Amino acid sequence: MDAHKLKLDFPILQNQPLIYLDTAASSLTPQCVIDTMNEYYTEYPVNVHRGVYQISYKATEKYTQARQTIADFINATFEETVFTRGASSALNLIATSYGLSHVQKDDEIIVSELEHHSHILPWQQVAKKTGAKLIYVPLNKEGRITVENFKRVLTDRTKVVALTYISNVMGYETPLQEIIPLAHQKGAIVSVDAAQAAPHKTIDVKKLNCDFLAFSGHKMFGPTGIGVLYGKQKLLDSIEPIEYGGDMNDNVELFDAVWKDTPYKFETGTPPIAEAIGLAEAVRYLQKLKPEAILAHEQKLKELAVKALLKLDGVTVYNPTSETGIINFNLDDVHPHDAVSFFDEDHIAMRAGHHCAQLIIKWLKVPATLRASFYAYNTEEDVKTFTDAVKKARDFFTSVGF
Amino acid sequence: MDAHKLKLDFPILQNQPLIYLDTAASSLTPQCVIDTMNEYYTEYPVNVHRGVYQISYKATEKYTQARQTIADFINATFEETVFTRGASSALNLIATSYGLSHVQKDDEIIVSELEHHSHILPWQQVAKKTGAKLIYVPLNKEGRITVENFKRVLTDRTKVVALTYISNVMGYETPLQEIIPLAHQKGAIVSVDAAQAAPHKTIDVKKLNCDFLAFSGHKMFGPTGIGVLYGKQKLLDSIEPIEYGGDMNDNVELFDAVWKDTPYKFETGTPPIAEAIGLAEAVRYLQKLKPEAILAHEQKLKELAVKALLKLDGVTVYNPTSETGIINFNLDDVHPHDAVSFFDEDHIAMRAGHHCAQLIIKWLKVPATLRASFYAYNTEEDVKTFTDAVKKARDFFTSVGF
Amino acid sequence: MHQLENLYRQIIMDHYKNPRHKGLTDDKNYFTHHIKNPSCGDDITIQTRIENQTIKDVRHDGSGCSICCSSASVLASLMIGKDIDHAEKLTLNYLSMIMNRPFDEDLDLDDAMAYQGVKQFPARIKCATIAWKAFENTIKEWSESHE
Amino acid sequence: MHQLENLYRQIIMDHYKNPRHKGLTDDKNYFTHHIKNPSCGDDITIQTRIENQTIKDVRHDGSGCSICCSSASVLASLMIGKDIDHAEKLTLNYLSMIMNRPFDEDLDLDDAMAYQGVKQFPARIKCATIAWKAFENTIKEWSESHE
Ligand SMILES: Cc1ncc(COP(=O)(O)O)c(C=O)c1O
Ligand SMILES: Cc1ncc(COP(=O)(O)O)c(C=O)c1O
Repeated sequence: MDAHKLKLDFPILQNQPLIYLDTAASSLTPQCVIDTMNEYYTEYPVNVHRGVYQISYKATEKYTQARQTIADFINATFEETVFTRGASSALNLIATSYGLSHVQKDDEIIVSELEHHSHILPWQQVAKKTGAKLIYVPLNKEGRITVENFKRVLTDRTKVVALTYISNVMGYETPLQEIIPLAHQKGAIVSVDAAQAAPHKTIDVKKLNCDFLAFSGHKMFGPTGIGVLYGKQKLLDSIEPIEYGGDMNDNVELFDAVWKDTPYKFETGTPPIAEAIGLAEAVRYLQKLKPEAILAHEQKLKELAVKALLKLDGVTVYNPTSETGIINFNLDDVHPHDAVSFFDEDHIAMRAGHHCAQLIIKWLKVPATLRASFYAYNTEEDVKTFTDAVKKARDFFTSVGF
Repeated sequence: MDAHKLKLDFPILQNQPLIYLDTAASSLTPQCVIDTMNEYYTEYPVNVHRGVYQISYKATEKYTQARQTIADFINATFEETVFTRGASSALNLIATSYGLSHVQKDDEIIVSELEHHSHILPWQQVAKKTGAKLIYVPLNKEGRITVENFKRVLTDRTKVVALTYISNVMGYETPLQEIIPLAHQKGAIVSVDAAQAAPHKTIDVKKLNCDFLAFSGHKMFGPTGIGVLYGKQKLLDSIEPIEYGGDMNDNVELFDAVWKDTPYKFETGTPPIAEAIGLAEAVRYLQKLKPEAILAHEQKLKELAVKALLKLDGVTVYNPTSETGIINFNLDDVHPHDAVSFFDEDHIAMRAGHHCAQLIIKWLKVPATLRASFYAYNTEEDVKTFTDAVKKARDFFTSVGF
Repeated sequence: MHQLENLYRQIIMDHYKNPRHKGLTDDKNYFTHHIKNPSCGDDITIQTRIENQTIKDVRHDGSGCSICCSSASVLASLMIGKDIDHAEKLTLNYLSMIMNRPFDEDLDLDDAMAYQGVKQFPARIKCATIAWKAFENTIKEWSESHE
Repeated sequence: MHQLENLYRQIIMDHYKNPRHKGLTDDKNYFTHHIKNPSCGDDITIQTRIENQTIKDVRHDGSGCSICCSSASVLASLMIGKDIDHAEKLTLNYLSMIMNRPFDEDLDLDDAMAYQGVKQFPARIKCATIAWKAFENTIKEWSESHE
């Protein structure tokens, strides 16, 4: 993978000097995805389904193919692939539809302090509403979920295991391949937050054998406004929709109605058409680059960067061993919001805060952190600019009295 | 308003011969809206909130301004304006959050057979789940909701009135200005489906004094993947979110969390950023054209068309008196899916089916209908092409034996 | 001439106006396959009785446009009496023809040939195939139960 | 010289490292105003005691970056002892300065002048204004209760 050549695919990297290290929040958008959505808006910008005229037929075909492309991408079927507003919406659908109807008082739901708010709060609500218990896998001293620790909290009462595939703060990968069969032995279902996995890993839901899985378009070269829920067919068949209305029903009577089959029963109203078509193009782009190659590339960059950072005094890296392109760190005694302005001046875009994952920030016992995340379009020069900037920032903040 | 000149703003109308009469499903997209979204994807395609670097700041500003633009458009405040996936999603939020917590057994919910599935099914579910009664306003013989008939079903038990502003099948406007105060006298709240109103009417939620209101971007020159929920501030303050996760909370603890204020508490996860910014541009475009001028224009076209259709034998128009640009009709004894192919051959795009409003189709006692809807970019020539095609279609289907 | 004349051939209109073998049965010896087309509302049920590798009867019912309803009638008329292997070949051939893929013009599709015009109307392909796909599923089910 | 030196002036760092008037009180005679900035997590509370049209005391607490925390300290130091009308003028003047709008350079903003550099950093304007907006709300509340 030639990251220098890749940069040419991203208009924003042509338009301005920018070292973009915030892909874990949103990836940049390649021209091909923009073009694909423009094609929709300029050549067939109409609604799908029920339109028997040609451009509506075309929109329906493109939209249908988009779902198949995305289903194939994770080795799911068309029926198992539901479009949502984003990963958050998909994760909520699982908790609200499956969770509220299957979890009972004193049942246990296993979660972790590595979860993004969008995977912890829906289950916190299920626990509150049903009287079930939220059980946290103890993290090891690096902050990881381990199989050993998972075994310590798994019981006959475990009904749901809701874990992230890759942490958006620590960049750790959860050993799901071992955890999922253990959970299944106890009869629990496993919900996987793959928002940080889909951009960097080939996800095979059949091999993983997870029950539900969710991810977002905007983190994997795709547009905003779309996400994906995967669910095993028999689970999706057995659970109820949580939104009702146009396009998700067959027959509507005054006091009753019948739903369509999955995936349609979960998708009321006009779908995110341009977004689905754009996401399919993003998937093709991602597949062309190969997720494994991207991951290897970003890991290499991350390791270079960590090595440089560890040499600096007054800089703390919280996840030096992470296996993805995320570095979570701080300049000692400098609030991350102060620090991030320094990087911004050097056109380095990074995130400061709790990254919608306050539990792990609290676990780290800091008020907030800086996060740099590398992706396919970052280069070794970017790493150098970044680590040089950290050094300069360290010196600067010390000099002004922090 | 010069509809001929206006056509130049719509790339699809430049790219191919097309008489587009399906705006009630989705409007076409003007170049300025496409450009605005492209600007996002090419110049600042990043996440909003918490990003302290410049392009994220820019994205946040643009996204925030977009909400203000849309709030101003309906005379609401920033806090009262919630972004959703679409009108369907917004209408479901009202029913699920407000409805399930405020409606009790034997309470009454007034709806109508003119409702789109997305406004009837959420309340049908509330009725089923709470034991409340769904009460249908009897339609008058034209199929309209009248103040008289509304009074006949309004009782002390009425807790919710859920009515469409403009019917997507009949094009009738509901006399909400009179109905809403009556409902309020009984202590009921009023939820308005404005999906078909926002594209053609200046909506003033303060003057209307409705409690909730919803509409979609893609029907008013905007993109797919976004809609708007309006709610009175004190109602939005008092109801609970239905999705939980990133960006909608302040403090997150292991077993508890605190929500942000409205509108944020209803918007978990990465929002539809490009879509919100695109919708704001659509609103500016709409305001420049003036909704009143659009409505006058489409009414004029519709009347021309109806006059011509009424002269034809074997054509039934179901809503000759409608006050908007929608014509709902059939060629007698020809299934609308057959008919619509004829129009497609002449590059006339129209819809055939039940238009996600089966109740009014059943009320009309037909299996399905054809719907032609006029909008700002349609011309008198379009009307002529359309009515000539109806005549030719009538002759054709008769000749082949229908 | 309007393009659409290629679609509404006389044979099709005849089967639409006078459907053959219409109406469902409760007989448990029939395979029943039901397909809905969520994108246009067509809804067709095909029932088939197979004995000794032979299609003994085909019944149909449902709602939809002329292309959809007539094609169920044409399908039933064509298939009754056919050997199952031959029926399968005819089905695949018909589907290929409609979807504008290479097909064997020598296989006798009889009245079903009238649907050749559909390929010019991509938006209507589903209308012309829904009954046949239901029938295809029947054959698949039968084959699986006879392996 | 790095642009950022315009931001982190000595006075600002001094108030950040040694905040004046910090810590909240339970005294019911104080107006309390709390502002959170959902977009960056800053969270500041300003408490004010007003007697005879005069700002008698200002207290503050909260969490955030150096700009946010120090500006609360600067605000408190500046306002204590000021007549309420003057305090309002100072507040509006400060907000105009930060937001890069015309402002009266002759009004003595004292240490608060050090925040002039913020206008070059649009993403940090909120940090520098959050405490002042809470104080502005206090004055508004006071004015409304004294009309
Ligand atoms: C009256 C009415 N209400 C609600 C909707 C649903 O809007 P959406 O499909 O954008 O969610 C529509 C559009 O289909 C409509 O016409
Ligand atoms: C691990 C993880 N889960 C869930 C989400 C939520 O995704 P979205 O904001 O697109 O709904 C994110 C992104 O913010 C994430 O990083």
